[in-house]
Amino acid sequence: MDFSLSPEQAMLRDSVERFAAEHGDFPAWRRRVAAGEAFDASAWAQMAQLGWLGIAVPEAAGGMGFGPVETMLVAEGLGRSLCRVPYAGSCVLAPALLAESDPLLGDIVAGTVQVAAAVSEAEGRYDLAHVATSAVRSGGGWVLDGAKSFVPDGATADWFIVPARTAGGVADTAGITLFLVPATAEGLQVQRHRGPDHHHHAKLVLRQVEAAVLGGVDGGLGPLEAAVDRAIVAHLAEAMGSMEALRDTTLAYLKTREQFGATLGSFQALQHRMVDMAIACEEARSLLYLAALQLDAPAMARRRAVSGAKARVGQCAMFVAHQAVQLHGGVGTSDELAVSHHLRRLRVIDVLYGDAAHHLRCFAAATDAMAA
Amino acid sequence: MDFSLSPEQAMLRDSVERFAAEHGDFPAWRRRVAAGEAFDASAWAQMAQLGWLGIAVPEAAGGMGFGPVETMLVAEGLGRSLCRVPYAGSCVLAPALLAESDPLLGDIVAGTVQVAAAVSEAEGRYDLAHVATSAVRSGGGWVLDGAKSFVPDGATADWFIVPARTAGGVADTAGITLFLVPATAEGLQVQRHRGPDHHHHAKLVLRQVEAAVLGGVDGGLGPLEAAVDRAIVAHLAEAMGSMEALRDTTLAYLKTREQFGATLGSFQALQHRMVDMAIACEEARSLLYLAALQLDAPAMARRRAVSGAKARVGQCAMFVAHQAVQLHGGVGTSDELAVSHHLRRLRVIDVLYGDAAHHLRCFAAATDAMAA
Amino acid sequence: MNLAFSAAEEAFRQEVRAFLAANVDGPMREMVRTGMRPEPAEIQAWQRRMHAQGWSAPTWPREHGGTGWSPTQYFIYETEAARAYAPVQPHQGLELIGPIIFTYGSEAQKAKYLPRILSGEAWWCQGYSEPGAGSDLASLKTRAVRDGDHYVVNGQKIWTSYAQAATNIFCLVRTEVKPRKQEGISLLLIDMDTPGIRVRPIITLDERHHVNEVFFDEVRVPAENLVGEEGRGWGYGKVLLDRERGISAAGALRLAQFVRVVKERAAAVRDSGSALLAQPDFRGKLAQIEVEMLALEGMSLRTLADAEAGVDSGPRGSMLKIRWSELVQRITELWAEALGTDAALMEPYTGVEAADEMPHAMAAYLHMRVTTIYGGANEVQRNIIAWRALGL
Amino acid sequence: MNLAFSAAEEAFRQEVRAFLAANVDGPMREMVRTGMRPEPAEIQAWQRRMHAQGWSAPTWPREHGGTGWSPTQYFIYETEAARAYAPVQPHQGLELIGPIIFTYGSEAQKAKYLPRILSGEAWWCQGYSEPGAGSDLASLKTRAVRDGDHYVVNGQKIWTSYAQAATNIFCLVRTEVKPRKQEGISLLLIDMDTPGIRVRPIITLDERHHVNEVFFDEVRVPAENLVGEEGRGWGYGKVLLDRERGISAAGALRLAQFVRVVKERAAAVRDSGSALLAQPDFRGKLAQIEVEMLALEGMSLRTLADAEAGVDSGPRGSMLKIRWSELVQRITELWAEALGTDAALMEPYTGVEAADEMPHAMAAYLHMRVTTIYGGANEVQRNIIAWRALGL
Repeated sequence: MDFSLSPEQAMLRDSVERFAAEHGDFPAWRRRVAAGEAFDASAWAQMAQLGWLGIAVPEAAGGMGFGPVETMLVAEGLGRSLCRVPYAGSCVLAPALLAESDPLLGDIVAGTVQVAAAVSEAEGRYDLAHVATSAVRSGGGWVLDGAKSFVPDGATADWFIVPARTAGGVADTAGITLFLVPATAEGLQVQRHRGPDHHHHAKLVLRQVEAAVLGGVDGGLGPLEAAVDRAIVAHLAEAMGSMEALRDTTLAYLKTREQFGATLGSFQALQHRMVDMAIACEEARSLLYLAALQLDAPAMARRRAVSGAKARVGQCAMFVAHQAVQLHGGVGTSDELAVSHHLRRLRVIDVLYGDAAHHLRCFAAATDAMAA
Repeated sequence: MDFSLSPEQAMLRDSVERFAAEHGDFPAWRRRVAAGEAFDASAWAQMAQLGWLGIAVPEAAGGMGFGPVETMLVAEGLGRSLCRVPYAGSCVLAPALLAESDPLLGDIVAGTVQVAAAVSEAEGRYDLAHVATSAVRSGGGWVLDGAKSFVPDGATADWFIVPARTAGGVADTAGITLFLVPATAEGLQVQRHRGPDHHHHAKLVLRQVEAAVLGGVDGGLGPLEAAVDRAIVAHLAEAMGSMEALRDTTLAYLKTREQFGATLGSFQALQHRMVDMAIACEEARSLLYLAALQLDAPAMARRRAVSGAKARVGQCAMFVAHQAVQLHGGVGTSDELAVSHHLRRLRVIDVLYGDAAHHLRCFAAATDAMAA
Repeated sequence: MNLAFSAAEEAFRQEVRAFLAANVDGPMREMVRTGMRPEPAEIQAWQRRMHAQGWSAPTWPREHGGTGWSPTQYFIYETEAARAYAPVQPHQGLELIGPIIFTYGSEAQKAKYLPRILSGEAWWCQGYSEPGAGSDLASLKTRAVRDGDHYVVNGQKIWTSYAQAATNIFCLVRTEVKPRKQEGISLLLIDMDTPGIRVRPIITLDERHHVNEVFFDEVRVPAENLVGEEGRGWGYGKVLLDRERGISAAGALRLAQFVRVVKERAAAVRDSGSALLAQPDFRGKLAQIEVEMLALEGMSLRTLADAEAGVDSGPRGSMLKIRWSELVQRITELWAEALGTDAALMEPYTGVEAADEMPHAMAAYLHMRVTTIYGGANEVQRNIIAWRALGL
Repeated sequence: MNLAFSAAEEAFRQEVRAFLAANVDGPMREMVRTGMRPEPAEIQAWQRRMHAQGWSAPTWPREHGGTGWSPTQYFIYETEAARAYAPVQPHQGLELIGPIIFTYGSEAQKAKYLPRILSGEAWWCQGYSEPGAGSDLASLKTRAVRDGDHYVVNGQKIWTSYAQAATNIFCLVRTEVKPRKQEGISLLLIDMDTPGIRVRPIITLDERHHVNEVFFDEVRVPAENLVGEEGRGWGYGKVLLDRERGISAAGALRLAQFVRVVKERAAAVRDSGSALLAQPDFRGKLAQIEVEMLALEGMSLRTLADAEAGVDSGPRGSMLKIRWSELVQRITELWAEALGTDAALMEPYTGVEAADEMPHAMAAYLHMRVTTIYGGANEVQRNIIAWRALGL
C-alpha cells in the first residue's frame, strides 16, 4: 500500500505544475473564450510536444505507455488551470479502445486528430447499455442509424466512437458493437453547442452512415465501460485540480478581504465553512486515488471504486464550488474571476458519463454484487 | 385567513402553560420514572378534572366538543413538560371513531378508561391498509386472529381499536373493519414494553379473540385514516412543545455557559446553529398550523397537509433535538437533564404512525393526485 | 384560526384571475414559465398594463397612488400571478425607493418621481453596494461634497442591477466622515443622464448582463435631490424593513412555478426507457423540496396574517429570506439535474436549435447562486437573527 | 502508488485471521455484531487473550512490550478484527496513559504500571474533564498541594469512562496557579482505592452506566506518582497526537460492521410486503453513507501510509474524527430507522422477549450522539483545522 509518487511521477507532476501556471493566465483564457476559440489550441500543441497526449498510449504505438496515475497527474493540472482541451476523451478513452496497430493512435499522440465518444442516448440517459442506434450489415461494411445525445468535446472531433446495436433488445448488455465514424461521414449530422464550461460539445444524428467496426462484434459494452471508467477518472482528476484551485483561492480571499473591520477569515462561521471545503477536498482526493488504483481491478471492484468516486467527488466538488462562490460574495458570481468558471466546469464534469444519482445506484449495485 | 387564537383559546393556552409549569418539575418526573410508573397518573387525573380529556369529545357525550386547535394547545403543553400520558390515542384518535352514544366516551372523558389504537402490522410497516389480521363471523359476533406490531401507550390501555380484514386481499383498501377489543379479552396477548421515551407501549397477539365491530363493516379504512391523522397532529403539537422547550433551554445555556473565557453564545458558529434551530421551530409551527386547520378538509388535501407536516416536523424536531444535545455538550447526553429525554420522546414521535420516509411518499402521492 | 378567505376576498381573486387571463400574453407567459427573467423593457410593458388597471402599486397606500390592498389581497394577487406566470413588477422603484420618497421625500420629490414610478416610465436602480464594502454596506466611500446648490459626487458603486436601462439611481453617499460609519451618509436621487456617470457591465454566472459597476466622476447633483436631511440617509432604509417581510413572504409563492417546470421536464425525460419522475429517488428529492416549500408557504401565510393584524412577526422576514434562497437554489439545481447533459448545452451554434428549456435550466441554476449572497448574505441574516431576535 | 499488500503482509493477515477465528467466541461475537458495547470485564478478558498471543499492544514499540507492528500491520489487524467482530482493547491504558508513561515516566513507573496494562489486569480511567471546563480542558480546577512526599488532591472530574471498574486513574491537576492556564498543570497517577475518592454514576442517553463523576476529597497521592515534572503535565498529551491519527484511521474501519447489521435488518424488515432494503430510497440513503465511508476508508489508508512513511499527514487526524463521528451517527440513525417502531421497544416487561436487535439499534443511535462531542467536540476540531492547517 503506497500513495507516494515515483521519482518519474514526481517529475511529471512538477512539469504539469509549470504547465498549469503558464496556461492558467486567466485574462488570456478569457480572451481566447471571447474570441470563440473552441478549445485551447496552444496548450494542446504544447501537450503534444511534451508527449502528454500519448501518456495512455502504448509505447509501440508511439505513446509513453504510462498508467492511470500519470494520466491523473496531467488531468489535475488541466483542472487547476481550467485548460479547455479534449484530453479525457481523445487521449484516455479512445486509446483504451483502439488497437495498438491503429494509425489513429499516432495522430492522437501528435495532437493532429481528436477522437470523441458518443456513448449516450436520450432514452437511456446515462445507461451505457441503452443503445437504440442500429447497425446493419451492408455489403462488406455496416450502416448506422440513430442519434446520440451528448458528446463531450464533440464539436471539434475528427472521429467519433459510436456504440450501436447489432443484436438483442434496446437495453441488453450483449449485442452492442463499437464503430468509428469520421466527422465528415455522409449522413452524419454534428450539432455543435457551447457548454457553460466553454467547452464545445455536440449531439449526433446518424442517417445511413457507413462505419467501420472497432473491436469485436456484439461484445462492445465491456471494453466501452472499461474505457469510459478511465475517462471518468481523468475527469475526476481534473475536478480535483479545479477544487483545489477553488479551495486555495477562497482561503487566500478570506485572509485578505476585510468586512466589518476584520478579515472575513476571522469569522468563525466562515472558518468552519472553509474547513468543510478542505475536508471535501481530502475526501475527493482519497476517492480519486482508490478509483485510479483500481482501474485494472476486476470489473465489479472497478465499478464500485469508480462509481463511488464519481458520485461522491461530484458532491464534494459542487459543495466546494458553491461555497467558493458564496464566500467570495458578489464578485464570486462575476465572469471576471476564475471562481465562477471553475463552478461551471465542475457542474459539467458532474454530469459527464452519469451524475451522482446514477453512479450512486451503480455503486450500490456493485456493492451488493460483490457481497453476494 | 387567521392564525390568532380566540379569547377562549387564549385562556386555554394560558391554563395549559400553568399546567405544564406545574407538571414539568423535572426531578419529580425522574422520580416517577424511576419508580416504574407507567404513565403520569396525577397529571392524567388533573387533565380529567380540567375537562381536557374530553376536548375532542362531542358535548352530547360529555366532552367539550372543541376542534383541532384546542387539541393542539393541550398537546403542546404535554410536549413542553414531557408529560407521559396517552392523550393522542385515548382522547383524540379513539373519540374520532366511537359513536356519540358509546358509553366508553364518558369513561374516556373521566380518565377512568384508556383506549389505544393497534393499527400497524409487521409486514405492512406503516401502511394502514396492510391488514392481515383476520376477522371471521362466528355466531352473532366476530373472531379475530393475527398480530399488531406497535400500540403506542398500549401497555396501560383498557381497550384496543383493532383493524381486521373482513374482505379482500392483504393490502386492499376496502374490506377493513374496525373492532373494539378489551385488554382482558380471552386469546389476547398484550406484550408490554417500555420505550426510550418512558412511555409504555405494547404489541398484540390475537388468537380467536371475540370482538365487537366499531363503525361499519368493510369500510373501516377511511374513518381510521381520518382518526389517525387527528392523532398525528396531536403528536406533532406535542413535538412542537418539546422542540420549543429545547430551543429555549439551549438558548439560555448558550447565554450563561462559559468556555475559553467567553459565553458559548458569543461563538458565531454556535450562534448560527442556534438560528437554524429557531428557524426549524418556525417551519414546524407553520406546518403544524396548516395540518391542524386542514383536518376537516377533503381527504387528499388533508393527506397532503398531514403527511407533509409529519415528515418535515419530524426532520425539524430531530435536528433541534440533536443540536440541543450537541450544544449542551457532555451534559446534554446525561439523563439528569430534560434535554436527553426530549430527544428520546421526539425520536419516538418521529416513527409514530409512520416515519419521515413513509410520509414523504404519502405527501408526494397526495400532491400528484391533487395535480391530476 | 382558519385558512378560509372571505367572500369579498374570493371575489377579488376572481377579478385578479380575469385580469391576468386577459393580460398575460403568450410570449410573456412562456418566458416566465421557462425561467427566463424578463428584461427591463418587458417588465415596464407589464407595469403599463398594471397601471392601466389601476394596480400599479399593490403594496402602496391609496394616498400615494397605490391600491391600498390588504396583505391578504396582496397574497391573493401574488398567488394568482405565480399561477398565471405573470412577470414581476419593477421592484426597485416600487419597493425600494418609492416608499422612501413618499415617507421622507419633499412634496416636490413626490410630485416629480412617484407618478413615473407608478406608470413604469421611470426605471430606478440602487446605488448602495461598493467594491470594498460587500455586506458591510455602511463602510461606503462614495463622496458627495456640497458646492453651492449642488452636490458633487465621486466614487463607485457595484452590483447595480439594470443600471444600463435605468433612468434614475438612488445612491447612498458619504457627505461627512464621522467616527460611527453609519453617520454622515446621505441619500441622493440622481438622473442617470447626468454627465460624469459611466456604467460598466458585469457578466454573471448565467452569462447575462443584469448587474453593473457605476462610476461617478465629478457628477453634479442638484441639492434638491437630497432625500430628507443630510447625514441621515442610513436610517431611511428602515421604513423598508417592515414592508419587506410581507413582500418576501409573497415572493416565496413564486417558487411553485419552478416545481411545475421541473415536474414537466422530469415527466418527459427518459431514464433507461421510463420517466425520470417515476423514479422513487428522484420523486423523493422533489417531494423533500416540496414539503420544505409547504413550510415556507406556511411561514409566509403567518407573516401576512401578522401584517394584516398589525403584529410584529419578529425575525421571520430574515428566516423567509434564508429559506427561500436555499430552496430556490435546490429546486433550480434539481431542474438542471433533470435535464441531465441537455442542461450542459448552453448555446447552439450549428445544426438544429436546442430545445426550449435547455439553456434556461442551467442559467436559472447558475443565476440563483446569488440569492444567498444578495439582499444581505445569508450569513449576515443569521447574524441579525442571532443578535436581534435571540439576543446572542 | 498501489493498493497492494506485500506477501509478508498477506501472510500476517492469515495469521491474524486464524487467531481471531480461534479466539473470538460466539457470545462475544454476537455482542459486538449487534452493536452492544462490551463491559470492562469482557474487554479485559479479551485483552488477556491478546496478551497470551503476544499482541497486547499492537501500537507500542517492542522495547515496552508492544508488537512493534508497522502501521500497515496494524491496519490489517483492525480490518480483520472488524470483520470477525472482535472487541476493542482497553483503550485508556493502551492508547492514552501507557504511551505517556513509557515516554515521560520514571523507570519505577514503567516497571510498576506497564506490565499490568499489557496483561489487562489494570483498568485505567482518565481524569481530564471537569464540570466547568467542557472542551476548554485547560481551565481545570482540581488542585493538588504538595505535603511532604505526597500530593493532596481536592476537586472533581466528570465524564470519566468506566471509573466504576477502574483500578487506576490518571489525572490532570493544578499544582500552581499561573497566568497562562496551560501552565501549572501536573499529571498524577492515582490508585482508585486511595481513600477520599468517590465515584458517582451518570446514566447517559442510551440508559447505560459508562461515565461517572469522580470526587477527590483530601486524596493523598505519593509524590512518586507524578509523571515527569511538576507543572508540565499539559504538554505530555502531545505525544498522543501523532499516535492518535493512526488510531482514528484504523477506528474508521470498524464502521463497516454497522453497515452489515443495517443491511441484515433492512433485508428482513418488510414494508408493504416487500423488503425494506429493496426500496430505492432506503437503498439510496444507505449507498450515500457507504460511499462516504469509502472516502473515509481512503482517508484512513492515506493516513496510515503517511504514518508508515513517516510523513506528517497534517490536519487529517481531525478530519477523520469529524467525518467518522458524523458517519457513525448517520449509520446508527439508519439502523434505528430500519427497525421502525421495533426500535422504540427499549425494555420488554411482559410477554415474550424482544428480538435481539431491538434495544441495540436505539441504544446505539442514542449513544453515538456523544461522538461529535467527546475527544474534542467537532466544533473545536474545526477550530483547530482552521487555525493550525489553514492559518485562519
